[in-house]
Amino acid sequence: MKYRSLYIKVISALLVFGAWEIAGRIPISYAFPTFFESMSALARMTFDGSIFVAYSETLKPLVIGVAISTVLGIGLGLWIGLSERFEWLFSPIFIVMQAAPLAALIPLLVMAYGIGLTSKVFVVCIMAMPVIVLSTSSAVRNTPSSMQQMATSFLAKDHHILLKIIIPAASPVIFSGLRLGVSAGFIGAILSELKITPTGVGDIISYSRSIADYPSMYAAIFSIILLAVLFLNLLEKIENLLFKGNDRGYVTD
Amino acid sequence: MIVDMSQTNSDFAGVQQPEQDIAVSVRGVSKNYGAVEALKDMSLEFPRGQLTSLLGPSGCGKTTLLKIIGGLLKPDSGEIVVNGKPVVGPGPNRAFVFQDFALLPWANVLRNVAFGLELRGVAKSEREDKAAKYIKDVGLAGFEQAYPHELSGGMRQRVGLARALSVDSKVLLLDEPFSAVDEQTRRKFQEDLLSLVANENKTFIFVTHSIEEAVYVSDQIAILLPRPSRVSEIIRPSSFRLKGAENIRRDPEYLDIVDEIWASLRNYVE
Amino acid sequence: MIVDMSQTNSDFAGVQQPEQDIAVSVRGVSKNYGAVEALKDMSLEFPRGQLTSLLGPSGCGKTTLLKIIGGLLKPDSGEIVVNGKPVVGPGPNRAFVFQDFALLPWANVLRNVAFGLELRGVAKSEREDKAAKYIKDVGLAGFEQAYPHELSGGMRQRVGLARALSVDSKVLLLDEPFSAVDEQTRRKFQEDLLSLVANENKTFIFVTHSIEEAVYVSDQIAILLPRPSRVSEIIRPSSFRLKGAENIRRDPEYLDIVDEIWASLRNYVE
Amino acid sequence: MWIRGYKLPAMSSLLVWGLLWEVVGQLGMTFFIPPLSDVFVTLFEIIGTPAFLKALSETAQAFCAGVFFSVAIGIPVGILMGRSRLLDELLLPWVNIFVSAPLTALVPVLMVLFGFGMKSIIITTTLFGIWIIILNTRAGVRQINRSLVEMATSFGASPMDAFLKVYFWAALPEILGGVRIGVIRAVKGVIIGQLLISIVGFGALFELYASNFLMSHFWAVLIVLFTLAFSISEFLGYLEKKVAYYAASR
Amino acid sequence: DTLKIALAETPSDELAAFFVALDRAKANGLDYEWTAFSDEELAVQAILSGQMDIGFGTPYSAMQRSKAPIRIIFQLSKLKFFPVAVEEYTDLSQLDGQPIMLHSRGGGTDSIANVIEDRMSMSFGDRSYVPGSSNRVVAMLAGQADATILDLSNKNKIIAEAGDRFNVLPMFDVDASDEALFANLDWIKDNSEQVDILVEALVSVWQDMAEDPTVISRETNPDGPIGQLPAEILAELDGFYTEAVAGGLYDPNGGGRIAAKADLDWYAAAGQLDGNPEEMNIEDFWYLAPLDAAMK
Ligand SMILES: Nc1ncnc2c1ncn2[C@@H]1O[C@H](COP(=O)(O)OP(=O)(O)OP(=O)(O)O)[C@@H](O)[C@H]1O
Ligand SMILES: Nc1ncnc2c1ncn2[C@@H]1O[C@H](COP(=O)(O)OP(=O)(O)OP(=O)(O)O)[C@@H](O)[C@H]1O
Ligand SMILES: [Mg+2]
Ligand SMILES: [Mg+2]
Repeated sequence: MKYRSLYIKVISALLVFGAWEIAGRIPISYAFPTFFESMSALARMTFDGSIFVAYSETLKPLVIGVAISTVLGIGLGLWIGLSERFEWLFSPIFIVMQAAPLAALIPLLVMAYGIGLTSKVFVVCIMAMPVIVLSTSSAVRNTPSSMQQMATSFLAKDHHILLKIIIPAASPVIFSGLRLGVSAGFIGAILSELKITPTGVGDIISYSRSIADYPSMYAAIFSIILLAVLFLNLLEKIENLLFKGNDRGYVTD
Repeated sequence: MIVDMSQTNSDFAGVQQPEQDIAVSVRGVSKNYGAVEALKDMSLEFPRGQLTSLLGPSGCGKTTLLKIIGGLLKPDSGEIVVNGKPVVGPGPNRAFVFQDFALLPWANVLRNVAFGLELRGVAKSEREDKAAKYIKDVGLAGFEQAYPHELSGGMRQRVGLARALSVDSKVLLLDEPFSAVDEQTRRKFQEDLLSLVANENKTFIFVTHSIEEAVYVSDQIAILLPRPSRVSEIIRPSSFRLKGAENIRRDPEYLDIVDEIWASLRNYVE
Repeated sequence: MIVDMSQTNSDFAGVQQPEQDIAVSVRGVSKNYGAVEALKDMSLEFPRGQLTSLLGPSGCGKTTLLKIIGGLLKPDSGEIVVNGKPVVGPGPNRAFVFQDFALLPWANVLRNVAFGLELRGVAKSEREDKAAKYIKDVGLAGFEQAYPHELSGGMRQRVGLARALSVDSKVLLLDEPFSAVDEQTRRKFQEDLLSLVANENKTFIFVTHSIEEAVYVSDQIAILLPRPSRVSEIIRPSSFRLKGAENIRRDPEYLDIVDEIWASLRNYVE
Repeated sequence: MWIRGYKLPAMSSLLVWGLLWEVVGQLGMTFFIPPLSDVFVTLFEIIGTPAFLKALSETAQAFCAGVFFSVAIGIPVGILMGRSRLLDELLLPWVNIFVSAPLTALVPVLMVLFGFGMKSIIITTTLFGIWIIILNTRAGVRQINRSLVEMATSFGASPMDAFLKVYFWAALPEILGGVRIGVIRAVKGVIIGQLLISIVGFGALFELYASNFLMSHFWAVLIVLFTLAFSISEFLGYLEKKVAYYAASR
Repeated sequence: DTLKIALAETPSDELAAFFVALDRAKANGLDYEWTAFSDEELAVQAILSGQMDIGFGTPYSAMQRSKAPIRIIFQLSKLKFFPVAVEEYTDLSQLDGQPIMLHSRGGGTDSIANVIEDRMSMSFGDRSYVPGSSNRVVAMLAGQADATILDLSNKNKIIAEAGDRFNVLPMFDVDASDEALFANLDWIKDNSEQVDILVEALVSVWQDMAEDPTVISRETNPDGPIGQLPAEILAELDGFYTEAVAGGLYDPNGGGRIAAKADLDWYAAAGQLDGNPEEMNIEDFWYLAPLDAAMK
């Protein structure tokens, strides 16, 4: 059953898209286009190249922000997980960042960083970083102690224990935080384009919405989701590659 | 055959031979876990180039003692001296085989075995060559790429053993290293240990529950009392090796000494 | 003393006594893990009210066989019949002692021991009384409230043993149940097992690496070939128990049979 | 954090940050950040007003319901996904999709399906909280020591027993970590729901205060929210510490 | 049936007059409830999907593109926007070639900018978009931009906050609608009684307000959504309405045909409507019966 998982994916996709098409045809709302209308809008945007232009704009803050959040987030998360002092001082910041309604804070960001790339990168970071930091730090605390002891007995230095024991042991949870962080980063990038300055894909969404071109709006949203899902799958591949033995399969197998 | 017996721990200091070269000495070590007294004022010396077995009831504190010697636990009082220097933590002169194996679940056999070398900064190709050799020695050739969860209990134990042997330390702390392997393999490993003792002057501290094994491989056997643990006797069954593993099972001297240990162990159980 | 020997697996069907009551029978079972062939067309019968030991090299598939009998793994082919019914999954008629203990780290000793009963829906006070009794039997009185990570290796093993005994199943599957306990305790447990066999007509399937232990406690010993595992011989060393544990060590008959097993085990290793 | 043998309460570091805020506010660097003391004065002024109490109850209701659904759905789904290949293959793509869908964009669809009332806000809150709970639970379950599962099965555990007595507990450290983050995210979710769907509750207050530049009002409401997020997070952190004794020895 | 009103923003000073009208309508037997949405598009979608009855906004493109028969019934306010620039600019023509900050592509401010370019035969430089008037105020205050277009209340705020740094540039009058009430035609016909009561109340308030702007603050229900606003905001109600009435923000006649015609011209020029405004039929966008009835 080599292709089983592919079949399952295709079937469930067909079901959902079918439901979408039907819902669009009823229609459940005049603002809800059918699947085919949306896909033809997507095809149109792909062929006239406008979607690529938009993404070249959107991906800039996204990539920068996600890269910063990943590196800084995992680093800070490790530090918070390891040092009680650091946790005491800094975990409130991330809880605040995580809980703060970003939309309400955007004026502050605009004030401080203007309406350019910096603000957008900032939004992406604010969205992506806290989950990464908090997951990493909680995972670090659950590292099996017998393995730490083993490494110590084989003369592991602190950085060895960190890199070779704590990170691999914590990796499943770090990666689940990372997934959420990266997707939050996607959302942040779009949000910043909707709320700070409409450029790129956010512009397509808000413009087609304001001219009631709903198929284009849904097509743009669909393309973001598609991109994010592809990216998350890539992330999962990386996880499986880096920490192969951590994948012990499913209990039902 | 020499059998020294020092009935109590306080006598013990008197019988030690000063001319002997002591690799590890345990001096008045106590250790409590909360209300549980694991070790109480324990003193014991491990001569260099010899194999010392620790025999004692389950839960008496053998693992605790080994971990203290290994520098993984701090004693509540007392000290450990290795090669004349007090122990403050783990060191390259000691390698550990863990009772619960302590393998990295995310690493395959090759990486697990090479892990000790990896931590010492040995280059990848070199450490993998070395690891491959030890994997073969413990009979796991062909399983280099397997992950711990794909191995049987005994195979996991052998991975832990190979890891400790590969770092080539002078003192080896073995916590029930053969408990899950079959007799045949165990016999081979015993021979390997003995040849390491004889040819490379390594010092072994060895926990086992098999009296026969202890008698066969040990230069000295320390018999521990149950919790709180102290040394009750030291026995030196030093000449069986020469007779060969095949023959000793029916050797009356061997059987006598097993009975003797058996008798002194059972004394306090119940 | 009776020693039956059936040289090969194919002969085996012929030697079984039809009048004997068979509790568990393994019929042509094969199991592969990916490319690793663990069991290959294995057939074996376990008479009711007897203790059968499985002896074989580490990694040959003993645990795999036990898990298949326990209904925890599905064989690739063949079937298991318990009390005349084919096994499709775990059942209350079989209890398991796991090689790696499988204790719940978040539960204390009392709850761990009572866990089998808890899953069978026994009321709290009743199951805790029962668990307390078995905890005492395995020598852990006083540790009821301790958590697994506060126990020594041997103590953990005894918790797993107490849990399996407390559910009072007719068939017990014991995977190296005494590997981490001291000789004295092991001897006591062996006596306990034997009295369960004698008085309660329980059927034991017992994995061990100690030939001496197998010879002492077993009604029949199945010697397994290395991977892919089949039964190479069945040995029935049935009369040593009567002689008493104390005396058999020097008994020449005992020594002969140990040597015999040893010889046949070593045949194929290397 | 310990100072001279005294354990400082976890939130005490907020005092440090609060002090920093006060200083920045007093310096008058920007009208956006009024001194913390002003914010507190405003907070006490508005805290008893009917508008505030109404917003509080609307927000609390939506939040509690949203958290309840994220936990009650997220944990079982996460466990099932970590346990069964079929379910994982079926659900993971959709989890990934929902995780990555910009919620702001999903909201119109939600509104179409569920209307503008409480229901849509609760769903938005749930959508914020649930994914990390599912993902963390799944990660926790996949790390479970297989022997524990086999042990429970061998003693005849029913699927429900296995669920409640083994999977849940074995993955509990990860689950709690996930719930903690999920709940904090839900605080944000409920506000965003209130801002995007229909402007009610604290969302309405934020909108009103921000658009009228009533900065100390704005921060006062934000402080109420942060306090909420903190106390929940600290409570869950306390639970996490309770399971720490076995988390590292699984 | 309860009338469900979709507001495009949370109740604030600008909506005080509308709520006064609602109170009067209630006295005449209208049963209503309102929901505030974060922006006009959401309110439009709510009407399109039938979950709300009457919405706020100027949904011309939705009317043209979607299959739903949406009609405007009352003009609430005119497009009164104020170009604001840093003090070195005193006249619109000076902004030729200068960058400007607007709300969104295709939005109201964008169309104003288009029309300004048209009438003054000039062209702005780069247009950057910052949604939300208050965000644009912040960006101006922080020196992120030199020129923008603001609504009345945000213009007042920026001048109050830093009047010395910014100028309000004079601009021509516009009759087109900024906010209007709209609904689905089928629904309007089914509920003409309710619609009539509401429009009548609106007309009466709008006319009273034209005579005396303080009527709003006097008639505001202290327990209603406006009465509950912070005192800081309530204190400015009279000032706001006096200035708004003086500035012609509110048409006492509810817009009607004049406004409809102006809207078509304006939104076609602004790019929200496709086609020639001369050829468009007012009846496709407005439903005038209730207003006509109220004006009698
Ligand atoms: N982390 C711990 N916390 C509390 N008590 C502990 C801890 N580790 C060990 N103990 C207790 O210390 C005693 C000695 O344990 P230790 O593991 O040293 O025994 P051992 O001699 O190695 O036993 P075994 O032969 O069964 O492995 C036991 O009674 C055990 O309960
Ligand atoms: N989950 C698994 N995945 C892949 N291979 C496995 C798995 N479990 C066991 N094996 C392989 O099956 C073979 C038999 O394993 P098993 O655990 O049954 O051995 P055993 O006889 O119990 O050995 P031991 O005496 O060492 O416990 C081993 O070679 C092992 O590598
Ligand atoms: Mg031990
Ligand atoms: Mg096994």
